[in-house]
Amino acid sequence: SPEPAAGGEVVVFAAASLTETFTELGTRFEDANPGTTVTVSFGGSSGLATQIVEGAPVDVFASASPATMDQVVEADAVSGKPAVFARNALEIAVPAGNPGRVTGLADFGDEDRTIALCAEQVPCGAAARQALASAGVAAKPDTLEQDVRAVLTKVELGEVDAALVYHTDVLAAGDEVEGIALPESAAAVNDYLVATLAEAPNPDRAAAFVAFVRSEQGRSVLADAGFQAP
Amino acid sequence: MTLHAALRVDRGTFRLDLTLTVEPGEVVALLGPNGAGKTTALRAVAGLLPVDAGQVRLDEEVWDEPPTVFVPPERRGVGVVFQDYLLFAHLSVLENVAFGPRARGMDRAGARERARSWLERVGLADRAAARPRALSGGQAQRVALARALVTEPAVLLLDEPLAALDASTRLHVRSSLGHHLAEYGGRTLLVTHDPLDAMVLADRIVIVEHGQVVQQGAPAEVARRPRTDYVATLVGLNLYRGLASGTTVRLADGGRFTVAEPAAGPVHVAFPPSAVGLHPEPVAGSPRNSWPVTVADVEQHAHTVRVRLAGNPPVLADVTPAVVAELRLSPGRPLWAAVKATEVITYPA
Amino acid sequence: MTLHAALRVDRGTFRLDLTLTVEPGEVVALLGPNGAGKTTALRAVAGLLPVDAGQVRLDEEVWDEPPTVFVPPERRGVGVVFQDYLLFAHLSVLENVAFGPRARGMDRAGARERARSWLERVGLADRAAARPRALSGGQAQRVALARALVTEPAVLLLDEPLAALDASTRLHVRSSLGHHLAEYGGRTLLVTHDPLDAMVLADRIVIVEHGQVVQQGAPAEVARRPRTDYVATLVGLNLYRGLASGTTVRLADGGRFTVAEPAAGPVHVAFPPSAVGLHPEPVAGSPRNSWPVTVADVEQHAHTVRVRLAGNPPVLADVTPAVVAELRLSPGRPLWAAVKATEVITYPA
Amino acid sequence: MRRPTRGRVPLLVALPSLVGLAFLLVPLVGLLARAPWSTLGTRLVGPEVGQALLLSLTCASLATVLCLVLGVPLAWLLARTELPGRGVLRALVTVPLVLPPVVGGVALLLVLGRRGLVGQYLHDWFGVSLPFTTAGVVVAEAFVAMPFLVIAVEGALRAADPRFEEAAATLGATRWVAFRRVTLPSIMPGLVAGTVLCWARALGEFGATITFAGNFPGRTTTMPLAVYLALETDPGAAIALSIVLLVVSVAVLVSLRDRWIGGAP
Amino acid sequence: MRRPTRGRVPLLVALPSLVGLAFLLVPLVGLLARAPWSTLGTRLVGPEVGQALLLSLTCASLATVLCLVLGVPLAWLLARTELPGRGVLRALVTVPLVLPPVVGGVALLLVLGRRGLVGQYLHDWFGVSLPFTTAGVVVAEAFVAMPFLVIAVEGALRAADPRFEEAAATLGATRWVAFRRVTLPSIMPGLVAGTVLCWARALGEFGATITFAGNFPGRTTTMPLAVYLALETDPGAAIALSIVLLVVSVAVLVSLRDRWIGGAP
Ligand SMILES: Nc1ncnc2c1ncn2[C@@H]1O[C@H](COP(=O)(O)OP(=O)(O)OP(=O)(O)O)[C@@H](O)[C@H]1O
Ligand SMILES: Nc1ncnc2c1ncn2[C@@H]1O[C@H](COP(=O)(O)OP(=O)(O)OP(=O)(O)O)[C@@H](O)[C@H]1O
Ligand code: MOO
Ligand SMILES: [Mg+2]
Ligand SMILES: [Mg+2]
Repeated sequence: SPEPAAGGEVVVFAAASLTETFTELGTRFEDANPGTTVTVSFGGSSGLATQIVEGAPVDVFASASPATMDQVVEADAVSGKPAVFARNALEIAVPAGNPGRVTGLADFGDEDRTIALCAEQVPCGAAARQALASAGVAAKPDTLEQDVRAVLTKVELGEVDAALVYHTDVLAAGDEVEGIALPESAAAVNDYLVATLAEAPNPDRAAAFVAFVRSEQGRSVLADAGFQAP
Repeated sequence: MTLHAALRVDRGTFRLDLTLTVEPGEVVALLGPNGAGKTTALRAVAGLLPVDAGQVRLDEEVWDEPPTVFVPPERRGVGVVFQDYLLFAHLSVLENVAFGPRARGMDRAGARERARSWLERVGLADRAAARPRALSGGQAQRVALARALVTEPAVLLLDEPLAALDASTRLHVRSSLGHHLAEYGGRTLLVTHDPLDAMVLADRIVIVEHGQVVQQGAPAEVARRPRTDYVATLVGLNLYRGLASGTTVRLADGGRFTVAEPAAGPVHVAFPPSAVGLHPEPVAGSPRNSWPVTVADVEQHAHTVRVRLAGNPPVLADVTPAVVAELRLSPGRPLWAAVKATEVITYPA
Repeated sequence: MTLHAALRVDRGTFRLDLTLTVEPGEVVALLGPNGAGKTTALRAVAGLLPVDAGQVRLDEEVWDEPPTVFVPPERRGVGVVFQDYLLFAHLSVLENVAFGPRARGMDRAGARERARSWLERVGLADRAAARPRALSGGQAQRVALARALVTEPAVLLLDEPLAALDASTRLHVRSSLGHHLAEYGGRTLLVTHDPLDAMVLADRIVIVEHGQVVQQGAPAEVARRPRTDYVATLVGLNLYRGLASGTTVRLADGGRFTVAEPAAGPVHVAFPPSAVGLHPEPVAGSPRNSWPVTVADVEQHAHTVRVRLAGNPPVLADVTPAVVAELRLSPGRPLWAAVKATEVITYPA
Repeated sequence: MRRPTRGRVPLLVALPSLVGLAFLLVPLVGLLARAPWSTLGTRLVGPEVGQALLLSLTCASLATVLCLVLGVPLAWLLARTELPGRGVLRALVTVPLVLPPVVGGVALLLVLGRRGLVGQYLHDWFGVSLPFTTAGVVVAEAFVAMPFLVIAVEGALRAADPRFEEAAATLGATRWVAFRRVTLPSIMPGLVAGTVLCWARALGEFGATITFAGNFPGRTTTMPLAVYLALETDPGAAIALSIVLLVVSVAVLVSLRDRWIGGAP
Repeated sequence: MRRPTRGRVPLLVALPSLVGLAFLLVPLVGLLARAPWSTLGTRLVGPEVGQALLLSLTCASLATVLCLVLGVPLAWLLARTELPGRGVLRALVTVPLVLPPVVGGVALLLVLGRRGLVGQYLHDWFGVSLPFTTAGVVVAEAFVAMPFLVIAVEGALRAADPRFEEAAATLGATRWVAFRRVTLPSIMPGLVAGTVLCWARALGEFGATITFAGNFPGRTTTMPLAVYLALETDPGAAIALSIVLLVVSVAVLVSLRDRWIGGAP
């Protein structure tokens, strides 16, 4: 049941990689708009897209890739046009101390090193392929993981010598992971999009939340986590 | 209301095909060798096995008549004591007996009351709280008896209800069972191996062999005039088939007998083992049968010794221990058997 | 090598406390009422239940001696026939019998060969391929018998091995069992309810009541001189305890008897039911006991009628059907019982 | 008892069973070794953990009840009747087991979602909508966990001797009474095993739940979902949460099983 | 048989069992309804699908064998001996069930990984490394699926009459022979149920597999992994793959069960 525009609940579906930032943004939005609650359901972008297409009662969708946002757009579930609100760049992640002595993307073609990448079906995998192609490296990965988090776990536990993950993930992982910046990274950038939904129970608040994400305050929260501005 | 059962049941190579009636208040014993089909017949009457052809009914109330009618066991009002008890292992003895009344709608307290009084009747009141697994074989059997009797069924079916009871308890339970059967006025079908149980408890005995009735009648009648070897062994009689002509009967399997009453045509010849005398030499003297035999087997019973003799015909003899000692009876010993003509009964075959 | 068993086993409120020995070639029957502890004793010897105190040994080979020695059943060389068969439902009859030889290391073909010959002995060669569930009760029991005997164990334990057999098969299996027991020279412990089985098969009978031995001895000895009511009923004797002084015995529970041979002190008084005469009036005449009784119960047996009489003392009488008709015997009828002094046996209590 | 009733445990059984036990338990040791013990307390404060735990236990228990109500009769049907095509039915029952849970969640959405085959009518006629509600969590968990119950109970029923039901019938018990008072108690060990499997599986359910019911704290965020989220930000916290889940579930199982199966051997 | 042996199925059983069946099967109908039938053929060509299917069947079967070898003795130990703390052990066996599979995978890495408690020695001494190998898939699936087998078999063992083992012992059978020739056949229905649960769970395993063994086509990409990844880009393909997985597993179960349990009632 829709609440008056001044308050009520905003339901947000957000990609799992936005867990920290959107939790923070939700709290700040609530502080700025007393009487409003922000409820965020985090999950894989494509799973969230499926849920929206199947009629989930959601106000805002924040996706980690243009492809998943397209699924929702094609189902006519979006009101207005999705907007890119952040970008994330790839980086090489190695376990603390860099036991595999990895120096650059060239080492990804080494059969003897254990390498993890994202699967091509997920955004970080698509970006990784792009980066490796532009560097001219024929990568010899040992595993193609289902998401960035899984790749990062393998690095943290020292199961792989190197992997390609997002800059934000290297920051979040703390001491157990070291990052090696990529010159080629300009070619491997992933866009994050946000949109209000056609069947939003609370369209006004939804629009307000999207605006807040794209505001200065929102951008600074995202920047603190390592995201680039769009 | 009379129980009518015309049963045809096929189980693999075995076929049961028999007709039974049991009047109210009547106890019919089904007697027969292992594998004769007694249990199968009982299951068909209980509704645990549908008949393949025939009919089971209580007067006009049809219970089973292929292909249209089949009343399930729980609506037949039968009580069954199974050959291997089938007590519910998770219930106490008291709860086992109270199961029937409870299932038929009695409240818990009433059912327990009834169960308790029945446990007293079978002498197990002090085991009411025990689990069936902690009972000895005979105790378990008595609980099964109480469990079937407590619902006072219209038809009571007993599959060897006394087989596991020891001699002393048996006497007691048998006579109290006899009393209850007389009391409740229902129809009782009793399967047993024990001719004594059948003789004592039954009004009528039906002998089954190979799935078919071979003889039936009052216990005394069956005991006096057995029609097959099985029945004869059962009641402890020597039995032969032969062709009579005057006072001479020529046996079908060899041998001949002189009898007291003249007859003609096919007859049964029977006499008890106690009528057989054993002698080291041939014996002479008017109307008396005497023929050479060899000792096959000697069994000591409580008060007498039973001797199995090979010969033409073979014969069973009951003698005293004194005779055993005197004749030095042991397998292989050649002797002469003698039977007075007046002891031999003949009746039409 | 003799089996020595000093068994103490506690099961809840029940305590078994008895000592047994079984010589090679000897058959000992354990006879007792339901719940006496016969099965418990058998399980302790088999090693299925450790004794709480005492010792089980085969000569010097100790099988169980708390707290140090316990030889598990599979290394005891015992064969057991269980009261409720325990045939393996997933194996055919032949495979059931071949199980023992197989488990003891024989090759498949040899084991089957052995099994087949044993199935023949118990008359079930044609059921070799059947599953136990398709057997009748008696057939199952015979398979269990064959399964236990096929391994020719040093000690054979039988828990009511003949209970489920019908009269005709029983005779046959009993005598073939007797032959086999004589042949294999092992030690046999036989639990049975049936005094006849015990009398025929056993060299010695041990009577157990309430977990304890109350009497033991050769069958004829036990039959002639029972020491408890249970044994007396078992062998069909009237038995009383009393105090003798000359030819008069004053019974402990009331009544007195005149006996033929003078004695002194506590004695047992026994006589068979067939020695009891029944009369409508008191009977006179020298050395004869006569006292008033009332008919409690009448049971028709195959050839005689057994009458239970209340009185001082109560007594069992076996009479002919003619007497029943003549005296119009029925419960409640007052009569006089009479026993000749020469028929009464006395022996020290 | 002073001495074992029947000798020692044979090596051929003891050895593999200990290897098996180690295989199941050593990973748990790994988790315990990596748990952030020093900060465990602070990581587990906050109402979210308690909320998620309570929600997990509640939903898993409700799902188990639902599975018992629907699954035990289904097991009976498969074990004791002569339904045509029973073999295929029995195999179909295992479908939710083989289906990757996320796909199971999608399937549930396709059927019970607001636009689903059945869900659209539920929504239009009764105003009921299961996805993204606590009821949805129960449904998702029950869908995934029910096969465990059905198959375990069916196995127990097949092993039980049907002649006891016959005995009950001759005592006047309808099939239902015989089932409830004779069959059910006699298959108790199998039923308990199935219930434990069902409950534990429901408790650990993740994929179908997050897909069908979403991930809303306090409403649909069960412990496994909380663990998943924690993994995104703080692996140490994820391990801590997992350990909490394990300790609670083991405690529940130990205390309940002792009550259910009593002193049975 | 012409007429049912014992009357009709009572409504109180028939009704919930049909609801239960519908509950398990209708989502499958949802999947079938949504399947991209027109393009199904083209979506399923290519060697990857066959490869993944074969890998799935192989690994699930190997994992089941491993579970049988280790799990049946363990079940016997829990059911038939007087181990101290048996109740706790039995509950601990359910740990892998309650653990969210991804965490289970992490736990396996902590123990068997290149730097794991045990794995570092495996790696240093024998050069064996389980992660990212097909053997790793088998290990991950066995870890997750073994509790199903153990608990189902333990339930069956508890329901079996131990006196048959006694009878076997008196015939000269050691505990092992009695177990193999008497107990095992008599608990066959429960064992089959447990094996089916175990195999199906292994076949559907996703989280622990991808976490411990990773995802590489032809080596560790089982069907559930393929399905999950397909879901990211092409839900139609994911549904198609799921249906293939289901059809194959149902077919295997139908044919095997008929062989295992024969014409039993
Ligand atoms: N389920 C079955 N399948 C095939 N044959 C069977 C089945 N049950 C019994 N039979 C056969 O039917 C015949 C009759 O068996 P039934 O149990 O009725 O005999 P019975 O007279 O009760 O014998 P007993 O006195 O030994 O108990 C036997 O030959 C037996 O082998
Ligand atoms: N597991 C048990 N727990 C407690 N008491 C038991 C257990 N098993 C048997 N008993 C008790 O021990 C006593 C002896 O039982 P047992 O089975 O040895 O008797 P039995 O002489 O073989 O009787 P029957 O002739 O009826 O088979 C009985 O009173 C019985 O109730
Ligand atoms: O943040 Mo994602 O949708 O798990 O790549
Ligand atoms: Mg029978
Ligand atoms: Mg006994």
